[in-house]
Amino acid sequence: MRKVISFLLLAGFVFYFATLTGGLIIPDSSADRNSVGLDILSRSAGETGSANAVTSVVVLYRGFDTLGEVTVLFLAALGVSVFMKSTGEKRKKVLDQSFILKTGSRLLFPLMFLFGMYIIAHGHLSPGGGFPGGVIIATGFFVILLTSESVNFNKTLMSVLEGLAGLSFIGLGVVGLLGPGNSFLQNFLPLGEFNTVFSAGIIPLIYAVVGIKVGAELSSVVYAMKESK
Amino acid sequence: MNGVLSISTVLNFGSAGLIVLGLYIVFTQKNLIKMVIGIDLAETGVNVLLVSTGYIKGNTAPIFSKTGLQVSSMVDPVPQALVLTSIVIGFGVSALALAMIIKLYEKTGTLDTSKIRGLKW
Amino acid sequence: MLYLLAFLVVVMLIAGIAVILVKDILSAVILTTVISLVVSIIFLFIASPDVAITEAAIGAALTTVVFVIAIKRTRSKETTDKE
Amino acid sequence: MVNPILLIIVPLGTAFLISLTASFLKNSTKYLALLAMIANVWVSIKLLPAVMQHPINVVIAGVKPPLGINLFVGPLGAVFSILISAAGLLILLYSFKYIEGDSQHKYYTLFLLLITGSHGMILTGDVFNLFVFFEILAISSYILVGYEGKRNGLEAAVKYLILGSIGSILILVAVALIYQEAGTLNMADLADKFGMIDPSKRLMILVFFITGMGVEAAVFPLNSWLPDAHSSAPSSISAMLSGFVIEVALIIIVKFVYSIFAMTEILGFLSLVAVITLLVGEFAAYKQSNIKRVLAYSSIGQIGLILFAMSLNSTDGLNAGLMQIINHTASKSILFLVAGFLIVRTGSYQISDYRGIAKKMPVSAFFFVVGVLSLLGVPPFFGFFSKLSVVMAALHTGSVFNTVMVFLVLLGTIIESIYFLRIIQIMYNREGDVGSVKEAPFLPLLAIAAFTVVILAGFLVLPQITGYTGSVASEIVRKMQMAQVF
Repeated sequence: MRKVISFLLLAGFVFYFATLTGGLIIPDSSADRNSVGLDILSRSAGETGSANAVTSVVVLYRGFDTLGEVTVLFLAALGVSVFMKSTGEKRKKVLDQSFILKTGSRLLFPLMFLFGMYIIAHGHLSPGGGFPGGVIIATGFFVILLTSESVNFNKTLMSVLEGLAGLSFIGLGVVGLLGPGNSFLQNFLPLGEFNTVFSAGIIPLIYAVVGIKVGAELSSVVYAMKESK
Repeated sequence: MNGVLSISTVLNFGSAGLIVLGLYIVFTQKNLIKMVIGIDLAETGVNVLLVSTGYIKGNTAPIFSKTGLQVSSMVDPVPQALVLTSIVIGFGVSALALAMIIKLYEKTGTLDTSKIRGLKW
Repeated sequence: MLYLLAFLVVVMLIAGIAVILVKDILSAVILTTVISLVVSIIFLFIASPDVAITEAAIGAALTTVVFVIAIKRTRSKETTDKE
Repeated sequence: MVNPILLIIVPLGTAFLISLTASFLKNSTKYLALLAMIANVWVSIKLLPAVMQHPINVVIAGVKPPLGINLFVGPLGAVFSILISAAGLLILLYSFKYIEGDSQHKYYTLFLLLITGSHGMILTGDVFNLFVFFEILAISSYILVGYEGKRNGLEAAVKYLILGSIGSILILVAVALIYQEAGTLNMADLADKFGMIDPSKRLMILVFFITGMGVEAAVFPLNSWLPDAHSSAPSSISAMLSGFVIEVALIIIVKFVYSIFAMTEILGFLSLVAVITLLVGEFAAYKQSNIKRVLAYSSIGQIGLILFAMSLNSTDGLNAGLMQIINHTASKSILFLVAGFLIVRTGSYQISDYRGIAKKMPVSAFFFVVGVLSLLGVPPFFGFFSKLSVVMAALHTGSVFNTVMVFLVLLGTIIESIYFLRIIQIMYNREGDVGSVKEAPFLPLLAIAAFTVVILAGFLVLPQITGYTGSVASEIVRKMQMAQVF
C-alpha cells in the first residue's frame, strides 16, 4: 500500500515536473542566453588570473560557498566523531594482511600524496583543485588504513590540522577585508603571469588550504567509522 | 539534430529519473542503509540537473589555455561550481547518516525501520 | 555524442531500478558506484571535467568506502549476536 | 560601522579555533564560545540603527552582485541577528552548567556552527549560499539532536536527517530551476527578473522551495520529525531549535513568497496549512504526558500561529507574526530551559512526577509560570500584545475566511491553556512530594531570568519593538532591491 501511494506521489511529481517546466523535452540552450555565469566567463581570466574559470568561480566569485562547504565537511567529521566515539569494547583482532599488500600500499602512498599535491597546485590551470586533490590524499591514506593492522593515526594532529586550515581560510579572507579592497576573501596578491603555477593571486593558497582541510577531514571521517570500538 | 531528442532533453530525463528513483527508494525501502543510498541517488540526480542547466551545445570546458579559446565557445562555469559544492555536501550528509545508523544499530540490533519504534512514519 | 549520452542515461536508470530490486545491500552499493561512475562520464562529455573528477573521487570512491564500512560494521555484529 | 560579515565569520572562526585548541584547553573552550557570542551580540546591536536607515549590501571577494555572493542586511537581517545572538548567548550561559562530560568542546563547536548557519541563512543575499547555510544549520542540528547518544535521540536524529535531506534535495531542485530560468542566483536580481518567467514555472519553483524549506520550518504535514527531535535533544538545544531555528526557516519562506517571488496568491493556501498545523500541534500536545513532547508539540502550534499571521497578506499581519516570533523565542526558551533542570533534578520526563515540585524549585517553577502565561497571551505579558495584534490583523482584513480562521486559532489557544494550566497545577500541588531535589544552579537561572525580563518588561518598550518589527514588515512586503554597497 505504501509502495502504491509513494509511486503515485512520485508519478504525480514527474507529471508536474514535465508539464510545468514546459516539458522534459527542451531544446539545448544556446550561447546567447543571458546568465550570470556567462558574464563571469568573459571577465574571469582578466580579474582573477586563473586559467580555469570554474576554479575562479569556486574560489573567488563564490568563495563564500566554498567556505561553507568546507564547514559542512568539518561538521560531518565532527558528527562522525561524536557518534563513533569508542564504546570501551575490546577491538576485534583484524586479519593479518599479506606482505605484498602491506608493502605495496606503503609504496603507493607517497605517489598518491604527490599526485594529490599536483592536482591541488594546478587547480587554477587544469581541472581539479582542492577538493579532488584532498580526496586523493585521503584515499592514499585509506589504502594504508585498510591494509595495515596498526596505523599511527594521530587524532589530535588531524583536529589541529582541520582547525588550522579552517582558520587560515578565514584568515586569508580577513586579510582581504582589512586590505584596500575592504571585502572578505578579496584577492590581495598580484595576479602573476597568466597560465603559470605561481599566478592567480590567492587562488592557489586557498586551494591548498582547502586541500589540507578536505584531506584531514575525510581521513578522520573514515578512520573514526572504521576504528571506533 | 532531430527535433525531439536534444542533449538537454536526455539529461533532463536522466536527472528526473534518478531523483524519482532515489525518492522512491527512500519512501518504500525499510532498510536504513538503503534509504541512505536513495538519498545519495537523488542527490546525484540533482547534480546532473544542475550541470545540465549550464550546458551549451558544442561548447568546451571553461578553461583558458595559452592558445586562447574564445569565451563564446565555453559552457557556463557557475553551475559546475555549484555542483562541486553540492557533491561534497552530499558526501558529508551520507557519511553522517551512516555513522548515526551504525550507532543506532549498536543500540537496537536492527536496521529495519519497521522494527524501530521511533522510525515508523 | 547524443546517442552515447542517451545510452549512458539508460544504463544509469537501469542500474537505478536494479538498486530497488536487489535484496543484498552490498550489491546495491556497488550499483550506486556504477551510477556514480556513469554520471561522472556524462559530466566529462558535457564539458565539465572539474565536476567529473570530483564526482569520480567523492561520489564513486569515497562514498563506496563509507558504505562498505557501514555494511561491514552492521553485519559483523549480527553474526556475533547469534553466537 | 561594523561589517555584518563578522556575524558569520566570528562564530565560524571560533568553531575552528576550538577544534584547534581542544586538546590542551579541554573544557575551557566554552569561554572561547562565550567571547564569540558576546562579540556577535555587540555587532548585531551596533548594526541595528544603521540598517534601519538604509539596508546595506556586503560584497564578498570584491565582486559586485549579481556576479558574486553578497550579504543583504536590512531591518529583517538586523532584527533576526539580535534575536539569534541574544538568545544564543543566554542559552550558552545556561549550557555552562547543563552540559557535562569530557568532550564538551564538540558541543560548543556544534553550538557555534548552529549560530553560524542561522545568521548565514538570514543575512545571505544569494540563493545557493542560502542552501549552503541551510545545510550547515541542518547538519549541526541533526548531530545535536542525537548528541546524547541515547536510543531515542538517535532514532529522532536519523528520522530528522532523512526528512531533512529530502527537503534539501527539493531546495536544490528549486535552485537549479531558478538558475535555468533566470540565469541568476542573486535574490535581488532574481526579484527583478522574475517577472519575465512563466507564472506556472514560478509556481513550480516556489512549490519545490516551500516544500523543501517547510520540512525545516515544521509546517504540516512535513513536521513528523519535530516532536521526536525537539524532545530528545539536550534541553538547551531544544530551546534553540524551537526558539529560532524553525522561525528562521519560516521567515525564509515568507521572504521568498513576498519579496522575491511576489506570489501572494498562494497565501490563502498557506494560511489554511497554518491553521491545520496549529490545531494538529495543540491537539497532539494535549495528549502528551512527557513534558518535552508537550513543549515540542506546542512549538508546532505556535509555528502555525506565526505562519497564519504572516500569510494574511498585510503589513499588520507580518508585524504581528514577528512580534509573535519574539514572544515565542523568549517564552519557549524559558520553558525548555526550566524543563531541562526539572528533568536533571528528578530524573524523569513525566509530568506526573513533578507533583509539588514548586516547593523545592520555587524559582524555576515561577519562571515556568511566567513563560506559560506569556505563551498563552495573558495580559500584561508580552504574549498578550503579540497575540492580540495577530487577532486584530486577521479581523482587520475583513474576509469571512480569516474570521473563521481566527475562531479556530482561539480554539487552539483554549486547548493550549488547558494543558499548560494542568502542568502548572501539578507543579504547585500542595500534597505532592518529589523527595530531595535541589533548585537549579545560579548561572542557568540567570539566563532564564534574562528571558523573563524580556517578557515582563516587553510592554514598556512596546512602541520601539513595534517600530522595529514594522520596518521589517515593510521590508518584506516590498520587492527586494539592490541596496547600497557597503
